[in-house]
Amino acid sequence: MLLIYCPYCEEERPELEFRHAGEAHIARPENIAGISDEAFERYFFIRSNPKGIAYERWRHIHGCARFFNAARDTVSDRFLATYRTGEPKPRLEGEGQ
Amino acid sequence: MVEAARRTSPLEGRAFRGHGIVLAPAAPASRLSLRAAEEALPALSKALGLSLPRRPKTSAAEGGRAALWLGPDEWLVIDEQGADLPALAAGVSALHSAVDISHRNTAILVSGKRAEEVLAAGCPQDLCEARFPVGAASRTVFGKAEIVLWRTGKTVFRVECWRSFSDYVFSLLEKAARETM
Amino acid sequence: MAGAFRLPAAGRLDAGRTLRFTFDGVSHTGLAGDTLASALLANGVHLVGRSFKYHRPRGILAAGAEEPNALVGIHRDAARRTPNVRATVQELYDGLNAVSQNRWPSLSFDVGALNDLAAPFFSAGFYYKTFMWPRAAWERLYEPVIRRAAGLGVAPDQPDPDNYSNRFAHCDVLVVGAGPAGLAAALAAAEAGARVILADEQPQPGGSLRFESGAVIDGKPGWEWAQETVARLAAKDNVRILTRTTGFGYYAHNMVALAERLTDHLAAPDAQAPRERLWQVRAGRVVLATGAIERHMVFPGNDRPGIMLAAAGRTYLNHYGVAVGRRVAVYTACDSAYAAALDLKKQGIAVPVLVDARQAPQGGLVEQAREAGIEVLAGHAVTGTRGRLRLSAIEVVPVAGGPQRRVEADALLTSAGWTPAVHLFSQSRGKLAYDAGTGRFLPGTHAQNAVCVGACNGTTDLGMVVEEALHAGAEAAGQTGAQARGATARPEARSPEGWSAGIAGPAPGAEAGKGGKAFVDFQNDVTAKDIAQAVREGMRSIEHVKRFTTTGMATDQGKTSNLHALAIAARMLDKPVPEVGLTTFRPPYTPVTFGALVGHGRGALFEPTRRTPIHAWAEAHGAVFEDVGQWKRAWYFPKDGEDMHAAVARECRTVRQAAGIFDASTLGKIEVVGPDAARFMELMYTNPWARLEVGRCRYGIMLREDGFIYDDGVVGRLAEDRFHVTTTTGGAPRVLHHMEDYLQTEFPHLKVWLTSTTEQWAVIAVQGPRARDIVAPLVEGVDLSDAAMPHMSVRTCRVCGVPARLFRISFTGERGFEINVPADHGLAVWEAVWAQGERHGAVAYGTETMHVLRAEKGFIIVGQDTDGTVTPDDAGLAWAIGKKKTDFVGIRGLRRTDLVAPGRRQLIGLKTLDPSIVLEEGAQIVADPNQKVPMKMLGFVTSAYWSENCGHSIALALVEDGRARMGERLYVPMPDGTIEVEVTSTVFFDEKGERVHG
Amino acid sequence: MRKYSVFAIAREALRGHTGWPEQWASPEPKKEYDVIIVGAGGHGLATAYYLAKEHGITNVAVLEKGWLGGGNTGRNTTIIRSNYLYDESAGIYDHAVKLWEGLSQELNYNVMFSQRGVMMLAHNVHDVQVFKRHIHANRLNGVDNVWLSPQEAKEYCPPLNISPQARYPVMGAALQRRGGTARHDAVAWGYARAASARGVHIIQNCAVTAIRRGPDGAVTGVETTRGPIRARKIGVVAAGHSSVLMQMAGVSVPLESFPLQALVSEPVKPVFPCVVMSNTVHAYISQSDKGELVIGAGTDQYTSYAQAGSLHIVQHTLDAICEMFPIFTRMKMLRSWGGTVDVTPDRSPILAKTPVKGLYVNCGWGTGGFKATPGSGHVFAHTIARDEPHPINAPFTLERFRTGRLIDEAAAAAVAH
Repeated sequence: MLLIYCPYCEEERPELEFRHAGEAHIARPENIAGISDEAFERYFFIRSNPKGIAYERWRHIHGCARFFNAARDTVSDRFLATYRTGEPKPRLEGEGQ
Repeated sequence: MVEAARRTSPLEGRAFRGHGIVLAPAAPASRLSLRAAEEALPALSKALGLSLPRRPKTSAAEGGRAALWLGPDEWLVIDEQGADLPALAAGVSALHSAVDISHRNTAILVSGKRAEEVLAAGCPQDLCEARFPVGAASRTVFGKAEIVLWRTGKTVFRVECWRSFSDYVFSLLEKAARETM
Repeated sequence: MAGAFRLPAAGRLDAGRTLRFTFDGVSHTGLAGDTLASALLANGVHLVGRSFKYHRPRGILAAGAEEPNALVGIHRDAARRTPNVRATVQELYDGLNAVSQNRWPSLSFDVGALNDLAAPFFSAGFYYKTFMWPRAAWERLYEPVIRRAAGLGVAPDQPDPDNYSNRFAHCDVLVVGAGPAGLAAALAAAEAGARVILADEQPQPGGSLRFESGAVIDGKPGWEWAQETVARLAAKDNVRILTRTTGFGYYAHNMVALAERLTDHLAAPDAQAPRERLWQVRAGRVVLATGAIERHMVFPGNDRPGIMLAAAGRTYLNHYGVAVGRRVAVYTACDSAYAAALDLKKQGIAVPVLVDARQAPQGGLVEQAREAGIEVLAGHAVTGTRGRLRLSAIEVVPVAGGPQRRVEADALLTSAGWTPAVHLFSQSRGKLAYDAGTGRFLPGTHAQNAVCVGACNGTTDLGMVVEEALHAGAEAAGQTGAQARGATARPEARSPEGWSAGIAGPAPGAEAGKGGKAFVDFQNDVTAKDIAQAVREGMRSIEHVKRFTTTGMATDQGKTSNLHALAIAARMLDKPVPEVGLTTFRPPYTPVTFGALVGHGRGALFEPTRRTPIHAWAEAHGAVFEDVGQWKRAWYFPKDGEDMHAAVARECRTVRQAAGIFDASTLGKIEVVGPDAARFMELMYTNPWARLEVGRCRYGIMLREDGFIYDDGVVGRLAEDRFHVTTTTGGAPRVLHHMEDYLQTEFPHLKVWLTSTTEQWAVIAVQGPRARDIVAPLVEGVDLSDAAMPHMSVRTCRVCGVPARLFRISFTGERGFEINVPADHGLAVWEAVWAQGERHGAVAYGTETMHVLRAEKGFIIVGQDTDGTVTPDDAGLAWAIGKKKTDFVGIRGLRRTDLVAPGRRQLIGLKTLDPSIVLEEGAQIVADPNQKVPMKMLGFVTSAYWSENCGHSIALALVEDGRARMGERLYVPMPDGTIEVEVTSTVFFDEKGERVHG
Repeated sequence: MRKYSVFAIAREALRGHTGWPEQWASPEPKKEYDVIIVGAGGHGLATAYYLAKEHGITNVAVLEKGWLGGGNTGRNTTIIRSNYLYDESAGIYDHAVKLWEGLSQELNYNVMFSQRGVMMLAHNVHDVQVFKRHIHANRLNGVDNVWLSPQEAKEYCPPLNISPQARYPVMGAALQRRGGTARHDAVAWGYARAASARGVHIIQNCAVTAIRRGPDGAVTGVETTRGPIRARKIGVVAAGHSSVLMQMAGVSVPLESFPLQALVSEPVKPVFPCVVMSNTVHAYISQSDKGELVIGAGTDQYTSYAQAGSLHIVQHTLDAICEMFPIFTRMKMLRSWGGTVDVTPDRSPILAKTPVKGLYVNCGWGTGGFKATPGSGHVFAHTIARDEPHPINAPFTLERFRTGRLIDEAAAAAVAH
């Protein structure tokens, strides 16, 4: 069970209060009705699934109920940062390794 | 004209008293799910007669009324006297959402020197006084149910949950309470 | 005297507190504080089990959790039978009843031991190479025989009546292991003011001080210091001491799982008391003080009962006061076994010989042994043992070669050295480092906030152990910013013993003896030769060796054997040990009872059972319930003697003839509030919402972004800025989550909030021609006429004197109302409605009737008539898509190539040509019933019922190009014959839809 | 390849089993092969075997970053069945079952395929509808799957609790008698031995670090931790690591990798005769030849390559096991472990050519790849050898996510395994 820092509750809480919500920073296209099949596939299906630092969404569903973003190393499961929805990706040390 | 329908609480008749622990259903109360942005807080605080808390995991209480911070734009307002909370909020023109949830939730009072330990049977948060002091309030989980936990005294907690989960929550509390540590 | 081998002057148990127990039906006497193993040994019983493969007689090897051999069944009563209990861990209680396992007919005469004679055939992995001919014989003959021979104990055959428990716990410093290192660390951390949890698997903390007779800490004998320290810690309010508690799993983010055993040591446990408790501890810093595990010597015949680990023999002596034999030989490759020999000698037990594999052992203990008159044979090997069910003699030869000597002995203590117990460290994903000098894997790089101290860290000198632990405890507390409380103890410690040195793999000079099999893994009967064979067959990774030979995979998980196996493989491959690899350690450290992991989650607490406010009434009126998600819903209300079919037929008939009352409280409800509420609804549902008038309702369809139907429900507009949304019963939580997801991350600019009101309202549906008559007397302040309150409208009012939301809606096609009242009033309002209903001939109906009535009208149930691959158009609901809308969730997904291609399955109705036949839901539909298998299937039946109101069966189905097939004849091939059907409209009753308007 | 038989064992017994040859060779990698298979799990080894046997392509290297069979092949709960809903799925899984039925003889290696039956429990009306849909579709597809009443289910599996008082009472079950289990390691070893005997090079401790492409975009080989190796055809069969490898060739795939856990109990005498799965309470269980109860847990909610999961996932599974089989509460968990499973949006695999010439991918098996091993290897070998899919794997394309022609077993059935 992970321990996750909720950027809204401003403290670490047990994973049981959270729900993972997939890859982060995939914005729904503005003109979604007009995009190509390929663009829709990229938006809805293709995932980077990195072995290393993943940017992902969580929801503190049994806490403050907010969605937020996290950067986590998928090899160690260590969180490098969590930040509020709408904020840009944080600059992380060691990224790209 | 018919007579007003009677109330039946989901935990009617349930109670447990054990070594260092008492479990009891709380009396019916009125409750509001209040959602609002920062700008509306002064007006809403005024209307409700208490200062809506802005810090995570805190609450504000005034008389028999309390507001529990649940999220950055969400409060659970509880009035033990059964005041018409939606009516109070309706007078506020600042942008907000007030939804009556008096009957959605029910509450269990967990008290006694073992309260913290009994709650730890299902709640994964750190409930020691340093981390969860008197007045602290948080939505969290208890076993396989969601609850709102509010510490109203050194050894007193109020557990709010949706009514259909109350049987489970009470039963799990009772199971834990029956164990001597 | 509790047992002939109990020594009056030795041990710490109270000779006055005797307990009776039985083993295989034979009664014995032990003492309070005994384990089953120590009590058996006190009575001279060494033979306690049979091995897995060869059924060889086996004795007790260890004195703790690492025991591979001495597994027994403990039978408390018929329902409390626990297989595979380690006798070395099971505490004795009065009346304990233990039985041996894996033998027939008896432990001393086991037919399975014939396997031992056929052992040359049963080499490692032999089963992969045979049992293949004839093909059918594997399942019919070979596999059943193998299965019967395998397995150890017998699983219980009755449900377990015991309780289990769970606690979450948090601390600044968790100390795992309460030997000298753990106690010192806990003491330092506690005195520095940290919140400390100290866990130890033994009933009494002390660890190695149980046997280490020469240890002195703080000027006191080690054991005495340990007990004083425990008392000192227990008196502090910032310390929790958990004994009989094994730290078995180290998980991510410093969560450590502990299993506490609460009643297995009691003769008559309290019925309420949990048998075991799981602790899920989240620690700031973890101090691992898990000690080390002694390895046995690998030499021919090393498995005879009477041969055990040196420290085990010493524990039985010094702690339990039991002599493991009258003439006890010792075979070692390290110093610590000398201390065992000395302790035995001091108690007057003959030590005929001490065989040391090393050529020239030196040091204080070696000298002391010689001075004590023990014959030390350095540079010698034990090459064989004698005795059938118990050791009688050993054969000793010089490593360099020379004459064999036979030494009579009824017990042999062996020690090949100590393996640091790095299991939890490794589980924490820490990296192990191989210390070639001492041949040990030691904690290397930490991956979590933890520190290792004492023997598990490779520290072997007691003085250094305590010093290192004190430092680690204080530092751990310091990390958490704790404030010091009370005096700080700095005890000094010393012990004459060293735990360093040792060997891995077969003992020198003992490799090729003819004295029998040299076991590496006792329980799984893996010998040194098996490991060598695996390597010869190409198994180069230790993982392959393990899996091929099964070494290290028995219930002890190779605690005493893994390093031996690794060393043998490394030698064969001529590679350094770390290059062959070390198996990653996975939880649990020792086996954990399922019950402990389940905790409270059994029976009624397995999962919440959700009941509506009206449940009690339904129960009292004979309802049969069905599970829908976590809810119990009234399924149908049989009257005396009615079966389901009759009850449902009656309910269906009555609703359309008079009226029916239905508990719809479980429907999901979400209040959507805010100035942008309508804009939000436009995005979440396919339908248009902006122009829906206040007081009116609309049926809404929600899609996933991929264009498939996700949920549906009726939505009422209560005000310009307020919608009352309903969802399916099962869909309520995920719909709210889905809405919040879009609101918070894609449309955060919208001023709208969502609140679940599912449980705020009890919902009573009144449906049928008499619905208005039933409802009217209870409603205040609303004109219920069709003109004033037409179908698909909603009013806020009072019903039975309480605030209500009254919907004029229908899922039956009849005139219908749904009364929403605050849930605590639900039961009383239901009773009032029921009283009115009875006057008008109404019935209470359940979900089955609801399903039939809606199917008669062709209304879909999401999840039954749709399955996650159905678009609105497939379901015949294209009309519900706002044609002018430029955006809603799913708008693009809907337009993908395959979703608009011809040949999609569309929802249609089916009538069976024989009207009395009801199709089976899930039955497949074909155009040609005579084609060969595999058949081309056109679709399948999604819903099928007997329609009492139509007088024939009805069905809905998803069929390829279904809407173009109206009137077509299709076929439903069933195992017992083909059913002919005709494709029809989905509406079977009141096709013009007039009844709903009254 | 020296034949295994009872006579061979008897002969070896006389000389202390010192004469067994290596089961597979461990050669140094050559500079070039006709085909490189990345990943020496069951699927990869089977692919290499069938390339050699069915297509005569023996100049093949199987590259493995660790030890062969050490990924999901050696970490799964060994369930084999083919009672899938869609024609496409039934096609590939039943193709596999048919190969399983003769596999021990084919490979001359006892993979202990045991058709003990796989029983899937229905706990509510919805389950009943879904399972019956499967049963009828399977029957018309020629795949065995029958409906059992609760009593029949109990007869088939005596430890099952069919009390109507259970939290989720058993309303019936779907039974595939041809389903069962096999010995996972033996599958990897058997294929490795048979492939090696036909000249395939199995190269362990050899991680692929890059996929090289020529000026025309086609693959030209790989970089590895043991040097560069050339090949015109590369098949990626890397399960949880497929995303990482495909990225090396610049191909994005619709995959996410999740931790999946499993556990075994201590061994006991035979008590559990078949395989039982329940999706409603989420658990699956069988008993191994050794006597251990083999129990599959769910995936963690987050993506991870850590091959480790959370305790609460195991707890939920055991909750369900003890609810269905209350006699097992006193049993003990002996070992638990994690794997990394690659999951596609429709929970069906991708077995296909890719947009890159010479690059083929076999991935996305999620939690259920073991059962498909022989069938998957067989048709993937065909795809690589002929540069076109076998009719059985033709539907399992990468393009289906663009067109929407999904094979959505999860959506259609809420059945994952």
